[in-house]
Amino acid sequence: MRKLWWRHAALIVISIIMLAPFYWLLKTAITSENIYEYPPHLLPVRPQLFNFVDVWYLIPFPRYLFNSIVVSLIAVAGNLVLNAMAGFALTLPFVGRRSVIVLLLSCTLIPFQATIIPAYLITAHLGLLDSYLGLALPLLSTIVCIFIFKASFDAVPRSLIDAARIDGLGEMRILLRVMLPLSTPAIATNIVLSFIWSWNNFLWPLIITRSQDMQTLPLGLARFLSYMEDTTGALYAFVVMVLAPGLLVFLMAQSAFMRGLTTGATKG
Amino acid sequence: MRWRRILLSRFFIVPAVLLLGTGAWNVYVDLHAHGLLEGSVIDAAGKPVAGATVILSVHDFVTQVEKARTRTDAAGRFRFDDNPSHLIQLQAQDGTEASPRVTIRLWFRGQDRVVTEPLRLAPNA
Amino acid sequence: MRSRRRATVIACFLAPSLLIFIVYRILPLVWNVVLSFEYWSPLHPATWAGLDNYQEMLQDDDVFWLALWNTLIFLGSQPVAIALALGIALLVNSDLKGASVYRTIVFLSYPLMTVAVAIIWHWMYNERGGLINYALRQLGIIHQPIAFLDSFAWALPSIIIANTWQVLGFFMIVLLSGLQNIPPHLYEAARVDGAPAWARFFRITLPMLRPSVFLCLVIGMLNSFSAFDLIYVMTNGGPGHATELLITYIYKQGFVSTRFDYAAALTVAQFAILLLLTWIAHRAVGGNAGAIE
Amino acid sequence: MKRRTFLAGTAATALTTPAIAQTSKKLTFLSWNIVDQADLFKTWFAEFGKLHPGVEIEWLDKKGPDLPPFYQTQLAAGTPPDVVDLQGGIGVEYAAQGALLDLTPYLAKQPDVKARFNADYLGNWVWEGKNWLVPFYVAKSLLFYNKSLFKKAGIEAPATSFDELLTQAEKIGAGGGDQTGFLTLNFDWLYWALFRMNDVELLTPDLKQPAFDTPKMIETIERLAKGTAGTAINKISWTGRWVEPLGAFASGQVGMLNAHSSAYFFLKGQGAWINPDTLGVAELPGNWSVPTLHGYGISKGTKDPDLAWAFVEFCTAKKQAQEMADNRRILTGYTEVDDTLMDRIKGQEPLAYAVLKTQLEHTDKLCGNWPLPSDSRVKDAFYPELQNALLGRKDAKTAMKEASRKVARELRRA
Repeated sequence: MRKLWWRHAALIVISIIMLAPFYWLLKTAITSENIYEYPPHLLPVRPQLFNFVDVWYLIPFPRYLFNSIVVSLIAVAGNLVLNAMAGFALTLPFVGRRSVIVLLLSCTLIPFQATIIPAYLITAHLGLLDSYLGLALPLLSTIVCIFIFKASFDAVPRSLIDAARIDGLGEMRILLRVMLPLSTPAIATNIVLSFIWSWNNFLWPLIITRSQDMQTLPLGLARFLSYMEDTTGALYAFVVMVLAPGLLVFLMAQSAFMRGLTTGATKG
Repeated sequence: MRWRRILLSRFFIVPAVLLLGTGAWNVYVDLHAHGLLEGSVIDAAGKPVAGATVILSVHDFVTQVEKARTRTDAAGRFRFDDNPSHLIQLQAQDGTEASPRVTIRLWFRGQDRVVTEPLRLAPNA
Repeated sequence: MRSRRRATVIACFLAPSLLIFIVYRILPLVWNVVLSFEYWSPLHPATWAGLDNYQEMLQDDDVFWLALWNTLIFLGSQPVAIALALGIALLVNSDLKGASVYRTIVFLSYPLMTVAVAIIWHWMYNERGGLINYALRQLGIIHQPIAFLDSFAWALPSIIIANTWQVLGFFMIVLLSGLQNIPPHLYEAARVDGAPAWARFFRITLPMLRPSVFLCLVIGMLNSFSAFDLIYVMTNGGPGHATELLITYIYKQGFVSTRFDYAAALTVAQFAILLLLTWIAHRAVGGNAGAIE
Repeated sequence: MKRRTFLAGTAATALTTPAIAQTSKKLTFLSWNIVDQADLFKTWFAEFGKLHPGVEIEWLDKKGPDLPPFYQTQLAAGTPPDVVDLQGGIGVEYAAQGALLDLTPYLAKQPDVKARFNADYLGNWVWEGKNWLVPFYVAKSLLFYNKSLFKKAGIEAPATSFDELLTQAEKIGAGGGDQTGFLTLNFDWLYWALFRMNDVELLTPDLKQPAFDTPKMIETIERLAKGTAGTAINKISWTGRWVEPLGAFASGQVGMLNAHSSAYFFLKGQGAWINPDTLGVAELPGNWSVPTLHGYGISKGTKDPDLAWAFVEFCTAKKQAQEMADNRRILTGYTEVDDTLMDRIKGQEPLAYAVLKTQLEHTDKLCGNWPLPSDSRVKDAFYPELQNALLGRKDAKTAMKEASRKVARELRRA
């Protein structure tokens, strides 16, 4: 059993490296020491929670949080519906299937930063400026998530699908009744990934939102960063408040998410 | 039976607890946010000072704005009832003597607070 | 008649997603391609420029070559991150007590907002009060603090380490799901033949992980775009152009120097290079893009 | 903002209604990172609404690096904000692109408005003989110095020449520990006074050709590079942006700092040691300084230029300028308002008074503010090469030859 001890040691070291930034973030958020002094203190000095109060009143945090939640919910809903349908369509043989796959793969290589002006012009044309739908539209479907669905649909045994077809189920009902119940892990992965990517989106909301009360959390953070360039506790308190909701959702869903990704689509 | 499983699942309990906590906190804030602020002024020897002016200034990240002034009563006590902020500074002045600026941090705007530590006047250095 | 009905069903299943990609990815790419052959700024009519933008990019602009080189170094660091993640995945992929706790800890950094990660690491690399300088000095590895983000040698590696810290968890998860899809009987057969651990690894584990590795490589390429926020907040191009990636250079040429035509040419160049790299990675992994696990 | 808005917000969700309400007339005002004055702006908008019934003001605020992308995208979409707050070089750049409205006729029609402003600061945004922006927040570079380090190194007064500046920096730098003598900000040409005091010119008077590749420039760079290699000049001068250089000076280990007056409030927050006895303030040798000004401009694409001008005139009027000056402790370029602000803070904050006083003197010796249509491109072509030379990664001669070639190409293309 010597191997076990060695494995635990390695994993503990890795965990420390991964958790050190979180600890430092929390420590600086509860003490507003000027982190320019050398040597930095490993343990918090005179901890107090007033930084959070200052931040709460300076930046309309509830409004930003609410906007971020609404946009993320739209994005997650959109992703589930569109990715499932596209993933299922890609499992069916049709002419030009490979070229659609290559097209989708090459779409991932187009950087968002280079598409801002045309994307803005199109959204303005649709009249969705400064609105939740306008914010969520580019995020409604993600290519990586489509392939995650496609992989788990490929693993569904053909016999089940053929049986359903013989019973006369339409394609949509096959997707809903046969495919999706068997790939809950892929669903969990889709939910978490699309939530993460829409929650962290920074550049698109910056360009498309006009009024103060349509801003999302990343914009609030970027605004705070510039407004409070120095590194006292207030900036870090705000970083903690921005990260907490995302981490909370992830920690709650992580067992399903982990099970989803790690137990593979189906056995055998 | 399905409802019981959902009610006990994490996805219901955690948001419910959060909402309950926010609601309770809001009620507590409404009951205690009248902006009352009381304290006392003493001189270098520790005797209460009557008629000293006390300045309340609101401390923002960038600027510092004086919001209100009051005078202490015969027993050297002063009272503000319109404190608008959560981060304020108090300073007592009596003729040439002045006390150091005391920073007071509150948990929410206008929290009623009795400042236990009196403002001690010191000869203006 | 049945196949035509099926074709319409497939079409309307694919339509919404494809519509989103066409409107928000392909049309802008076409816009960029057209623009890269013109002189244009927001208030002036576009005039034909032929290959001037490309000619300037290839011959006149040494920052383009530096940004390209930095981008390739950045993309080169992704396989290192994937190898690290594979190591961790192997460690965690056992019936160890607490394995799921370790998995969550390693993955915890991925859902974070890149702007927040940049703020944390921007401070950790600080010369005076930063944690990394403090740790290195306590361990006696260095005596004088290193200004990581201000030195031409250390700036890009620092950005790469911060990016690796964030994406390591996601690579680990993807590889873990690949590992667990390998049917156990293959291992029994190899163990029966007396193959040592490393032979099992190279002859069974690695070949079976090909689809997961390819997915990680594609994600790695995407990371060079999400690194924009990291660089924008941490070094904004770094000392001189030391941490200028193509993506940050495109943003600067477009919005800071208001040269959208030149930025379009850079975008087309970047798209072509990444397409080539994806094709090479696809070939290296034993070309079958469809079988992505 | 009552706390309960969070709960009320979750109930009333308007999912897709665009927030731009259609009223009779709407004026859009885009400000540059002035979100801390939200309350002040609300009172201004209400007051302006009374003067011009039926006008609704939409206020947008973007922070520094984010304003150009937002404004350029709006320009491309043909919906630029009517009034925009621009800074330094960007003002002339957007004017040269034809994005801004020429304000000369408006200023000519109302000489009283033109007389408000300090002529040098107003002249900062003159391009092809026309005025494009009116200042409302002025700052220029000055020399902060650490009096205790000066005393320790036996220096009585700040330097009055470039040579004296370097020798003082060397003396302080030799003070041991990780002490360094001199430090400067490097964005927006803020360091240019160092070269201007050595009679180095960036461009020819007609702004068409580079004119900096001279033996005098090479010598200045070599002396600065020698100082940077040692401890006379802190390396962060050439690589830091805002937090690093000012944080280093605030830690008390740097003798002198070349920065503009808004850096003072950051230093006061960071450095506990800063008080009138420990922080000295002076002009740079030769009284040269680089301005960083904020001004109001009007987008040419505005639907109602007269209304936009009325708003600009309203915002720079005496009452409003005074309120902005008092709230943010800044100088507005409106000579009368600045004098009253100075009198008020003379008693309250002697140090802030000393800092702001330098901003009103020697405004005839401004440098580093050439009206260039391609200011950011020239800066991007010049500075990396200068930085390489100053950090000793390239010798000064080749660096300046390369910079000269690149700057010439940018000027030709503009």
